[in-house]
Amino acid sequence: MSSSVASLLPVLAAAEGGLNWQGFLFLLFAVLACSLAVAVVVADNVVRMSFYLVLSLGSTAGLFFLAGAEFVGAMQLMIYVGGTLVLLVFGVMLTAQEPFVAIKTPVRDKLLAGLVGGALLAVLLQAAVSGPAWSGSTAEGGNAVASSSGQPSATPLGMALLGVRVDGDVASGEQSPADGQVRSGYLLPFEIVSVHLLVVLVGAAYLARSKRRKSSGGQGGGASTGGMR
Amino acid sequence: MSQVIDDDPRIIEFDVRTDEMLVNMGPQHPSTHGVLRLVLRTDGEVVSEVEPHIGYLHRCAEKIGENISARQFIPYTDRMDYLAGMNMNLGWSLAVEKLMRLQVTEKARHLRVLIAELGRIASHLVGMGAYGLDLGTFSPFLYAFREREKILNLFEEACGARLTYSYITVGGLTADLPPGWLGRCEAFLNEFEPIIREYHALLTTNAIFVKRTGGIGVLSPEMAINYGCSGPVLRGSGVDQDMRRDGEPIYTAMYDGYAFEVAVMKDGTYPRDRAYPAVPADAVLGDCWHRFFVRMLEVVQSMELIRQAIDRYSACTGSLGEPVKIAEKIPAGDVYLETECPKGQMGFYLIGNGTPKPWRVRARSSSFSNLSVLPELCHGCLIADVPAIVGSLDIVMGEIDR
Amino acid sequence: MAEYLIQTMGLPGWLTWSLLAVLSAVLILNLMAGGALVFIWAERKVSARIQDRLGPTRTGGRFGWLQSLADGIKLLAKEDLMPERADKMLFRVAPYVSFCASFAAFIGLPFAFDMVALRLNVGVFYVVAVLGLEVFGVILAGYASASKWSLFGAMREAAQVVSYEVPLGMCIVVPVMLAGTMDLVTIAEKQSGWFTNWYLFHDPFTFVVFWVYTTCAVASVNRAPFDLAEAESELVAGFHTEYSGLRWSFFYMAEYSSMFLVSGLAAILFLGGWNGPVPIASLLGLSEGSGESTGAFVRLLGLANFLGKATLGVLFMMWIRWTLPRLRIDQVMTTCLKYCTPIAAVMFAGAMTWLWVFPGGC
Amino acid sequence: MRGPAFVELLEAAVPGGVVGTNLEAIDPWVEVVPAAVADVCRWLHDSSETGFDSLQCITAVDWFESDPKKAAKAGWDPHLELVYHLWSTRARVSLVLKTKLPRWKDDQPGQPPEVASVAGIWRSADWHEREVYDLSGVRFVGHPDLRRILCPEDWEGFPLRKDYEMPLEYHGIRGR
Amino acid sequence: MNLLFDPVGVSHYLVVGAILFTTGLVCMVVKRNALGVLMGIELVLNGANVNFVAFGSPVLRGEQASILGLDGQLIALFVILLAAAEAAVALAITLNFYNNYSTVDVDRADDLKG
Repeated sequence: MSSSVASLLPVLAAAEGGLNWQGFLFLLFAVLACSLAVAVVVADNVVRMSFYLVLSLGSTAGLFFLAGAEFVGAMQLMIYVGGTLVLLVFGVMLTAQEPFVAIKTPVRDKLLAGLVGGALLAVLLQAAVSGPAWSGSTAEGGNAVASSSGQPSATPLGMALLGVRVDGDVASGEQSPADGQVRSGYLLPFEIVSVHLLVVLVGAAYLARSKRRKSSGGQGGGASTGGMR
Repeated sequence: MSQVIDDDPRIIEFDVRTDEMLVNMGPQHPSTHGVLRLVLRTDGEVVSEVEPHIGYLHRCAEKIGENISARQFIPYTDRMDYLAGMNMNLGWSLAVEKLMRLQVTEKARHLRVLIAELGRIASHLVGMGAYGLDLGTFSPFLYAFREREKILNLFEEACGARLTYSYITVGGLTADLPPGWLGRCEAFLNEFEPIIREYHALLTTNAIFVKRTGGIGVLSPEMAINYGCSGPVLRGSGVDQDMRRDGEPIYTAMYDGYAFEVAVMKDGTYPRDRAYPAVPADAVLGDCWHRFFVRMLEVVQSMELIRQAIDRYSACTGSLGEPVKIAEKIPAGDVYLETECPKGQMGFYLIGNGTPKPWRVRARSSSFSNLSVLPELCHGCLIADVPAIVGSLDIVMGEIDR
Repeated sequence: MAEYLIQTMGLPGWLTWSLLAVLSAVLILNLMAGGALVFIWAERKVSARIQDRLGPTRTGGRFGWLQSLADGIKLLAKEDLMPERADKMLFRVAPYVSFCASFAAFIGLPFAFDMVALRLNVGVFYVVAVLGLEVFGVILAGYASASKWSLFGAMREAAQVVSYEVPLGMCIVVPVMLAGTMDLVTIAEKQSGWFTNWYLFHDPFTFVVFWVYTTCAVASVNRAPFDLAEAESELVAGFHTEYSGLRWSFFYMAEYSSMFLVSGLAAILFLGGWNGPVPIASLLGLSEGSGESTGAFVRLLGLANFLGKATLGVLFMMWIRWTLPRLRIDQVMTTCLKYCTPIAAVMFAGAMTWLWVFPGGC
Repeated sequence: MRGPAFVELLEAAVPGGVVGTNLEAIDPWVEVVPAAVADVCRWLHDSSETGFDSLQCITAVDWFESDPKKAAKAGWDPHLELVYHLWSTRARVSLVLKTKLPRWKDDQPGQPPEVASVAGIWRSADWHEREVYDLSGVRFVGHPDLRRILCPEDWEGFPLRKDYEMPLEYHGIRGR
Repeated sequence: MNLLFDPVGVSHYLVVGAILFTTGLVCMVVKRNALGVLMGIELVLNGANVNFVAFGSPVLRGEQASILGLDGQLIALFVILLAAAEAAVALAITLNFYNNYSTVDVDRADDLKG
């Protein structure tokens, strides 16, 4: 029975020890992410586009989980899917009137874009496939999540954001923490991003304000509740 | 972005140009109390204009009235304000009696007071319960109906019907009370009295309830009078007017000798301010909270009137008197009489021409006028306030559409 | 368990993994569906008792405990209506999006020691993130229905849920900070022992945080008094106005599952998870690891504890729902932005300070 | 202020407006000419002596007898009568105002007679006048929004007229 | 090498990233709706993120991952955050544009054309 299933799915059958569940999940998420991304391009209706985009980004989060980047995956779900897209849907609703829901693109443009995109894709795929062997030890790939679930993955990230690299000694083995020039923390980028976010929030709220009305000042406004995230 | 209301802090300033939307609230909608249809012009959540459309329950009552005798019209009055049929019976009976220059016996008079005030409680209980429903809390509705059922049981014992009574009629009442009824009525009052405190805890003083009703739909006294509002809607705006005290002699004579205080805010306090919850800081005179509170006070007031009526009725020795014949001729002439029904002043205008059938019957409905003020109250409110305001007007479509 | 299957039964690895995956999925699915049935029945009984009624009394014996099953069958048999102008595809998909989000969140929720479909390092974060996706189904439903009432409901839900995620997240960070991990299993383990070890009683700040969390959780799963998305007296039925039959019941199931989910999360984060108020097992000298049968007993005890706490949370939500009137949308936003968020922030700082002043607990 | 003194006051305020009174009836009434309705009402509302700040009811009475034998004995010519019931919340007194209109404008059946609207004086008149227009067929000139209120907007005829006949069929629904 | 028969590795992720990137790019070019362009940008960033995560993943790269360490995940995090910020600003611009022109068609935003 196993052989019949395996013969249908050569990708998975090839993996050592029969069907590799991680491979299967990867395939599932990858196919979902890519096909839904294509659906975003093909769809005409903005709301449908955003729906496909949500699913595509969600599948990508699944890929992140598989790659052992659980925190990034959860972050992707939370911020990208939960936040950004709700914002986007707000935008769609606010601007979606019948004629604007679907603005058609000429077929000529689509063909051209398809050609250029196809060429680019070919180049990128070539680079992806024909590059050096990226993987170190493929044998461990099998039970990746199981192996990584022992130690918390979020703690080093959090420490790194605070400027302390706990993975430093793992990386450079015998290197002493003293010549930490190789790996510094991310405190500065973290702060920059924080301030950036704040500025962006204020800026977005300011931009979205209608300037035609004489303003009584003071009040924040409705759109900023959406941008508050 | 149809209008900007600067001084209202509830209105969020619009940052994005939005489009107006016409929304149909009703005639099939959970909170329009029957078949009222409101066309809302909204900008997001803010309502800029409300237009009521009525007539879905029009049953040609006035035309029917021209083709049947005056006493035969009694059941049709039941079906106007079907939540307070007794009071409608009373209004029509008194109007016909006024035209016929008829006076009922003393015993019938006290029984009428007793029944009418019970009917008022029953109606206000629905108004209160349904108001809770409008604001999204379901339980008070059932608590209210539990007590209303007891009143309906009493009515059923007295006249055999639970909704359309036709009990009070021209010339008196159709039947006397069954034995033991007064005791049961008193028992009900004793049971009911402590329950009112529960209602106050669940609704009147509930923080969310006050937030939802205080300062919402403020109706100024001038506007209330100008729109012909009456009943708790008028008194909720602080206008001291109650037909039981200020009406025509034939009606006020009914309450002759009864002690009661009109439930209206005078000098910043209600007559019962000491025993019952104080007015919260959020409430403004004329808002939904006050309209609701006036109804709650009237329930207490009616209970006192009922207690007095029970005493007086049981002290009466005479007979109840006989109602007029079904096809009794009514004299020529025209009369207009307004009575204080639970929803407001219900007026009946009738023209007789010497035959049993009136030449013209006109019912001036209190809910009709009370509803007509709705567009004014809903100016610039939020969608969630529309049910709150409609509910505080306590309308009955049967009475509006007739 | 996987090792056990592979080694003793000789099953191939892929079959084992798929079997286990299907088993967990079926368990969670059954828990959601069964839990929803039980909670719907409980809601009817609770509301009935609150309102001096009896509730269902006939279907399935004296207590009407088969009522929700009968309702389910009725819903299955109902005509499936779809508005003519609806976006057909999105209209069909929307209930499943909501349901799947709810379902996916359960994957990370531990029910007792080691009883978790997938133990994640970032469990708490994952659960909250996925739960937040439920709103997307609601927005889609509101948009796709081509009804203005639905659209109103969807917009309200979006604004509300997105806003309440902020204080909710802040509240969750406090126990995460105390435990030093985002792994739900570890967080619960750290609260073992007597009930005084629960994070609820850790310090005064966490006590307040728990109540802020409760408020925000009720708001984020759209229960009264924050049920503005379906406010039946204002918006007919809000986002699910146009839904009927099975599709509608998916929304319903998603609602009850997320209620259970946030209650379970509260139980784990603040109420000691599967650790009972009195450590019966450890008083008896038992532990999860001690022997086959006693270990199973301890785990079952933990499961009962957890389910009991989560159910209490759900019952609490029901109690609120049948007592309080509904807030208005601007008041809901005010509650979130002007009260919950600042309080949560201050309590977060307070808890942090407490941890600094009393490093070993007090 | 009740009784003849009040009528004199009214006559002085709106000369030629009052055409008849009946102070002995159960509800005493004052009859005014249709052209003076607006002026009289304005005075009644504004004047501090009277201050009828509330309009309770407007009724249209169709005085018409389709049976010629009865019509001969009726003692009145066919006409339409508008009855205004006013109320003063301050003085707590009521007033009945009547005015007589022709049944049809220019005696052309189907053309509602016209009278000035009082909706600008009392807002309650707004809906009451709409109802009178809807059911009895009186056109109130100057009304902000004179549409049918109880009947559907495409309804034909005025149901409270004595010679009204129910349509045979309305949108496929049998009428009679 | 044969992608189809190898166990999941970095190359697989790179393929997915490439496809997402290209579709995003095509989406940006093709869509006339400003929000569609925005979605294309999100896809492009997401495709880049896949690459970052893949290169920094200890699961996929074994001990080689330590060359990149946490940097892959951290950069991915920053990208996500900045994408959110970018979306907020872009949406604000779109709304502002919509306020003034009543359309979200980017081809109509040609006021600066000489």
